[in-house]
Amino acid sequence: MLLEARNISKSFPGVKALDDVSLQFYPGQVNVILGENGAGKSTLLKILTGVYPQYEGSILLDGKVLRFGSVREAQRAGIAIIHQELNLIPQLTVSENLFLGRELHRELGLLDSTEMNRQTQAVLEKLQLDIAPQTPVRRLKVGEQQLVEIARALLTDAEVILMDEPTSALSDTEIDNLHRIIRDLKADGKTIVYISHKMDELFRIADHYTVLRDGVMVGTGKMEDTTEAELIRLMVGRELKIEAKTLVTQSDEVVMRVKDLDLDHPYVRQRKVLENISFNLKRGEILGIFGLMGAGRTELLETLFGLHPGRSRYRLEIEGTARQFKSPQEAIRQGLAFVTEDRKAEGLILGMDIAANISLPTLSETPMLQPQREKELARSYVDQLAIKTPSERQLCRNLSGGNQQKVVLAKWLSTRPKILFMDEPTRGIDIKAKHELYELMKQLVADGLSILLVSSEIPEILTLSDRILVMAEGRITGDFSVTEADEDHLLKAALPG
Amino acid sequence: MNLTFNNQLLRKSQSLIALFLLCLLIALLSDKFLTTSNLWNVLRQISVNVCIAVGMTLVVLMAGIDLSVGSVLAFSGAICAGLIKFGFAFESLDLFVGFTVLGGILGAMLVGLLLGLFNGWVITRFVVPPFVATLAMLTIARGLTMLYTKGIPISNLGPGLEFIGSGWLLGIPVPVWISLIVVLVFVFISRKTAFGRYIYAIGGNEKAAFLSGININRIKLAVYGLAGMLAAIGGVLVTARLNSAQPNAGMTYELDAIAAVVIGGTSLSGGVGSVTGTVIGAAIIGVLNNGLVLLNVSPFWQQVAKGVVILLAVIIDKMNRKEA
Amino acid sequence: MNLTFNNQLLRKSQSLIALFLLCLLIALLSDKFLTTSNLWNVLRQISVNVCIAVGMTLVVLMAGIDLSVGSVLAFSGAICAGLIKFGFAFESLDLFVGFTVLGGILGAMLVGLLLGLFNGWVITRFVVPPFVATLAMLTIARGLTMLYTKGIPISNLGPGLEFIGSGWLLGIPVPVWISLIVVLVFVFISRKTAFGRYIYAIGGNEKAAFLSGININRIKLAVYGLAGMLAAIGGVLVTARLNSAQPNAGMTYELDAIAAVVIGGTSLSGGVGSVTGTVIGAAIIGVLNNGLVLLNVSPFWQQVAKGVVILLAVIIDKMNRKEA
Amino acid sequence: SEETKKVAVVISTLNNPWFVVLAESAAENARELGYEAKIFDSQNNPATESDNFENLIASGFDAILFNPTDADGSIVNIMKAKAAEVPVFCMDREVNADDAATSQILSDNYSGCVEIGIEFVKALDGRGKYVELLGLVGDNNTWARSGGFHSVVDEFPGLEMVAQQSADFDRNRAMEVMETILQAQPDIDAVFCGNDAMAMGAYQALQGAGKADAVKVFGFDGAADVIEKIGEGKIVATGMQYPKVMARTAAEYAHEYFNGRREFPQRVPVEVELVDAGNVDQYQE
Ligand SMILES: Nc1ncnc2c1ncn2[C@@H]1O[C@H](COP(=O)(O)OP(=O)(O)OP(=O)(O)O)[C@@H](O)[C@H]1O
Ligand SMILES: Nc1ncnc2c1ncn2[C@@H]1O[C@H](COP(=O)(O)OP(=O)(O)OP(=O)(O)O)[C@@H](O)[C@H]1O
Ligand SMILES: O[C@@H]1[C@H](O)[C@@H](O)CO[C@@H]1O
Ligand SMILES: [Mg+2]
Ligand SMILES: [Mg+2]
Repeated sequence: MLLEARNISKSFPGVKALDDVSLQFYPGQVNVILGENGAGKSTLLKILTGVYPQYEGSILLDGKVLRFGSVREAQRAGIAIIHQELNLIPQLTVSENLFLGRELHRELGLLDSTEMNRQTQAVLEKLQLDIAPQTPVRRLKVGEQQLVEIARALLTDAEVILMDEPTSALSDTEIDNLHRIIRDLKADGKTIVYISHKMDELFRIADHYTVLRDGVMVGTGKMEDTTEAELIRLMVGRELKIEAKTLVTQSDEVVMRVKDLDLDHPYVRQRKVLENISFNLKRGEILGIFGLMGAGRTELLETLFGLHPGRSRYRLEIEGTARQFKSPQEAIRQGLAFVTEDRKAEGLILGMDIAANISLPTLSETPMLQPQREKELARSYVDQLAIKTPSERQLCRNLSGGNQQKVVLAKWLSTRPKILFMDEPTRGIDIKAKHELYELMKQLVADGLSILLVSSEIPEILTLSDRILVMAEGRITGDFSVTEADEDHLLKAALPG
Repeated sequence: MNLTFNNQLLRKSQSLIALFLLCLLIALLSDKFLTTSNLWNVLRQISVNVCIAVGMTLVVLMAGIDLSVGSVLAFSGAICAGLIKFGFAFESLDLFVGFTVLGGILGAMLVGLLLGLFNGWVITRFVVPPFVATLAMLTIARGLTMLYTKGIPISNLGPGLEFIGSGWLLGIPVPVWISLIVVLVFVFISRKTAFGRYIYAIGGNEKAAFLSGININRIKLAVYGLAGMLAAIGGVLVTARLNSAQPNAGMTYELDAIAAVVIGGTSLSGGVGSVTGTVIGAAIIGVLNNGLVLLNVSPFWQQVAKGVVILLAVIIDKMNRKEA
Repeated sequence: MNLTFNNQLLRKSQSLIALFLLCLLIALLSDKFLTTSNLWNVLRQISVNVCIAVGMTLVVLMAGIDLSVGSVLAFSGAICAGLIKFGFAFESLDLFVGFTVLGGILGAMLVGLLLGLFNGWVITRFVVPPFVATLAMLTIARGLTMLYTKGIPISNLGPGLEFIGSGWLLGIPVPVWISLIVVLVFVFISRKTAFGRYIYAIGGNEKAAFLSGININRIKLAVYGLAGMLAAIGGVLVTARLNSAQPNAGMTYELDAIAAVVIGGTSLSGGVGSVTGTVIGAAIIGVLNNGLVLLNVSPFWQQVAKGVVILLAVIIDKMNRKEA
Repeated sequence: SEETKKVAVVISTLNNPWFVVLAESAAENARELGYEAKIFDSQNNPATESDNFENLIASGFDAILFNPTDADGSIVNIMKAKAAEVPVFCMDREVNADDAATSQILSDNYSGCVEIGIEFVKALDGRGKYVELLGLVGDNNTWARSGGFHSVVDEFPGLEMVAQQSADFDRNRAMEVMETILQAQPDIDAVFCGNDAMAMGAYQALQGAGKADAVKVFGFDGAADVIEKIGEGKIVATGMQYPKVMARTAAEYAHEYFNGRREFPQRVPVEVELVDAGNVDQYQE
């Protein structure tokens, strides 16, 4: 069905998120929406699915004007959405989540669990996701949860499927998988709307594009008629030059030495999540860690940062001194910093302002707050990292994703760390912010910082790292210098078994 | 399949173990404990808390709380007694309606439902935190009870109501029957219906539930309404048992109900727990109260002991669950 | 800068508006309300709730709750009276220690601190939900009070303590001085120190705070300890005012304290709110209680009125904030 | 039998010192007579009282010294004991049934307050403004006392009740409520309080406002601190109840019951005596 938006405008207090946007999404095609963080992409999708019933303009489905007063009405009209943020109920099972709000019933209003489980199993198989329908979602890792979100949209038999950054937490294999499914849907004549910041996948999957900038539509057309550079120019408003990493010759000084690291499974006795991990990190080095979803990379960083003192064993030297961390506090004191995977849940206190978030790890230096110093510190990072905000007293909740990520980074840089852990630092970040971040990382290592970088994006790992470790099933299965690494090598090493 | 199933079993068996240990301890110390008549006592005594706590379970599963149940119990109990004894007079219309016992009970349940719906309305319509909305209702419903009864008990309500409070049916006390039916109905609702599923979903992640097209406000309204209605059933039971409606009935019952819910393994942050767990929680509290009396613990020490046992029950539960 | 600052100002001014409207209403209905002596009266009467509610604010800012403050108040008040009147006897050592008034007060504060720390310990060490841990303490501390006093008030504690309860200093009642000092100290702590910032951070996002190197457990322990100590100061004030420690002092005071916190704009889910807001909340409750008696509203209606006003205060607050 | 008999003391609430005294002395008397005794707290709640009765019957108590929570609501509970052939002796508060308890040893709250009312009218010479502080509004003693008092005082149109508020039988509440009432009604002549704890609180408020001499305070109970104040001329009168006498009588009746006596008077009124400046010396220890 042809989905059309006419003259859509939407304002939030102080922000005009969409300004007179008109566009069309064609059946049998993948229609992508591009734009920087905060351009209004998600807002548009939320209007199209009844999440925001208040807006100006009109929505047309096959020429018929519709106005959705609720999520349910949009569902009934045959529109399904995969939201940017994970929207699953952690305590419910996969099957219960998939059918939430549209359960199957037997006689007497009884839930038909058998049938729901059967259908769940089928759709999971289609996605090649090897989990039982009765697994509680809280047991799944982020990537698996994202696949469950996708499964939910597939299950509805909707004519229009909107996907807001469905691949942000997926590694390449799963992305390929998803693309395969999307092609099937296309073949069935469904209308797909797709948002992603990953340029390379867009050229693989998309047919039609629309670019938003600051809530205004600035371009639309067929993918085959455009180039990456052109799209970036539309999004950013200027050319972006991607600089390859200049190989700096670093010192041979090892700042962190990890030996024989083991981490027990939290629930299953005798099982290990991480096993026998040893590596060195040198001063001024970016050590990339690649792996498929669930390889244990996050857990490795967490363990080194003192988050699992009860169930881990390891020998660790920081600058030649043996250390054991029982809490993040101890790790921070020895010069470690950790940009976590999930900036909202773990990185920021969203209800606090930028300055307060940045100063949080260094407050303990004095019992009294020093508002002036705090403000200056924040100011300097807002300038240095080009954080887009009206003031350093802006609440983090009101920042777009990329800018939030920069605040997390600023927070950790303010501790003047020797070693920086970064876990998927560019997830959900637009291309401009990403490049700014890359530049910054290069500058930081040039100044002597060492970085342990976990990423599922091969291009990112390859551009940034001096050396790359590959993990699979909790072990190190590959160790490459950047000169010998390429996509094939990394993927081969990352495959389990 | 296995994972969830085992987990639920485990979760419940934790509280069951605590209950079992408590019973064992008391039985070892007093030979009166495991007598038939005493066990019926315990069951009859917990029946009111079971009714209230089942409603509280739904509310807490939804990450809410209802502090008003004790006052709602008192008001509905008074209404039940008042309707049966005095009927309902529309003076302006010169109309008088008499009520049977059943009529009185249904009237009380309706009043409980309405007060509960009012809670739900305030919570959903004005986005007032449940703690505050129901705290206000705690005061308001108590005041209404005092106004309705003028602070004086309504007594001598006849043999019909008395039967509900003190009678036996097929060898089982009537209040036990009633609480049993309440439990079965709500175990069924919470486990087998979409409504039940939505309660868990809202408690687990309200935003996600909303985005799944669930009408959050309607579910909340219904749950607070049901909690009020169940408190009213508790009110009928208390009134029937004493054959008298007391204006200060039900004071601090909300705390016992919440304790039963939490000891039974339902998380105050919502999404996790079960009605059957709550029943076990209520049983633990009931056995504890019974045991402290049987064991001759002095009333002042009883309070200390009660607090300590509640703490221990929750801690044991936590520790076992972590290991498992 | 401007945005947050304005927001905070706004947030506070909402409750101030509610307070103002309430005062206006009462002043229109009774010309006794705005007399100097009545206003001192109100301030003196809210001083106990202010002390408790300030502690409760810290706890709630951290997304916790403390139901035990009323019982802790009673126990510390009894200890204060007991120490002053009977001293402390180590019978086995044949040692007797007499206490001055100051000694008694410090002893009470120490006891409050210890009970609070125990709450904090249970909450952090065993990951028991604050609601349950402090509910247990509510029962335990009440039992301890009964045991210590044998259920009978400890009276005639001498002029020193009486001065603290009923004396005036520089034209201001001593309890008002004490609550003023408490407020100033905790406004300062919550706004100007790292410790205060950590409290907000933990309430805002506990996990992020932990990952930023904050020792969550230590902060929680300290906050529950302080809440206990502030309840003890409340206990000293109540005891001093009556020149007598009542075993049933402080019953349901936790509800008044929580109401003050919430009416004052602090969110029960943590991270948002302020000590000054709580003071305004306590003032609203105090003025309301005062007004209901000044207007000689019947005790039956008072409860209804109180509930309704609390609801209205919170709803007005919510609505204004949404518009803003 | 050879075993020591067990006596249960079921008390309406231990949250009020007056009842603590009643309970403790009942238990003490029973022990002195050679029985095992245990106190049960009904927490002002007839439903809890029901639980207590069931539990104590199940655990084999032989007699109950009983202070009921409610005149009607407690009848069912006594009937349970009766059915189990456990004698019940009511203390202080009555139940509205003559065929339930073995005997009721009662303090007559209503008549006691009639006496207070008479004294009140005399002291005020039949004219003036007064305040009444009620106990817990859901408590039947509250209304018995208020009723007795008003049955006299309301006959005198010169006596105007300018405020009637509840202070929950609690000293602190009474002080606060009185403080506030004094703001609205600075020129009252008297206060009648439903118990002595409230009388003490009201007195303290009056003292704080410098009105202790101008306002006449009346209480009920005969608590030691109020007796002392009557001796000092600061409180006018109270109704002396005899918790210890009632407790002793009830314990002795139980003793006689065990020894075979079956005939007891259904109601044994223990008179509430008016204590004022004229006779206070008889009550001071
Ligand atoms: N609920 C809201 N309240 C206030 N402002 C909002 C709200 N939701 C979005 N905004 C603002 O509207 C603008 C558009 O946001 P939107 O989420 O649509 O961006 P997006 O293009 O999806 O960005 P991203 O790539 O980061 O997901 C942003 O400036 C954002 O800050
Ligand atoms: N909540 C959990 N329950 C059970 N097992 C878990 C849980 N979290 C992690 N694991 C185990 O830890 C392993 C590593 O997970 P982790 O999230 O660290 O992987 P990762 O490589 O960082 O993946 P991602 O790219 O998704 O972050 C998983 O294979 C899984 O066995
Ligand atoms: O007299 C006593 C007490 O004083 C009381 O506080 C309530 O009722 C009683 O019978
Ligand atoms: Mg978006
Ligand atoms: Mg990870």
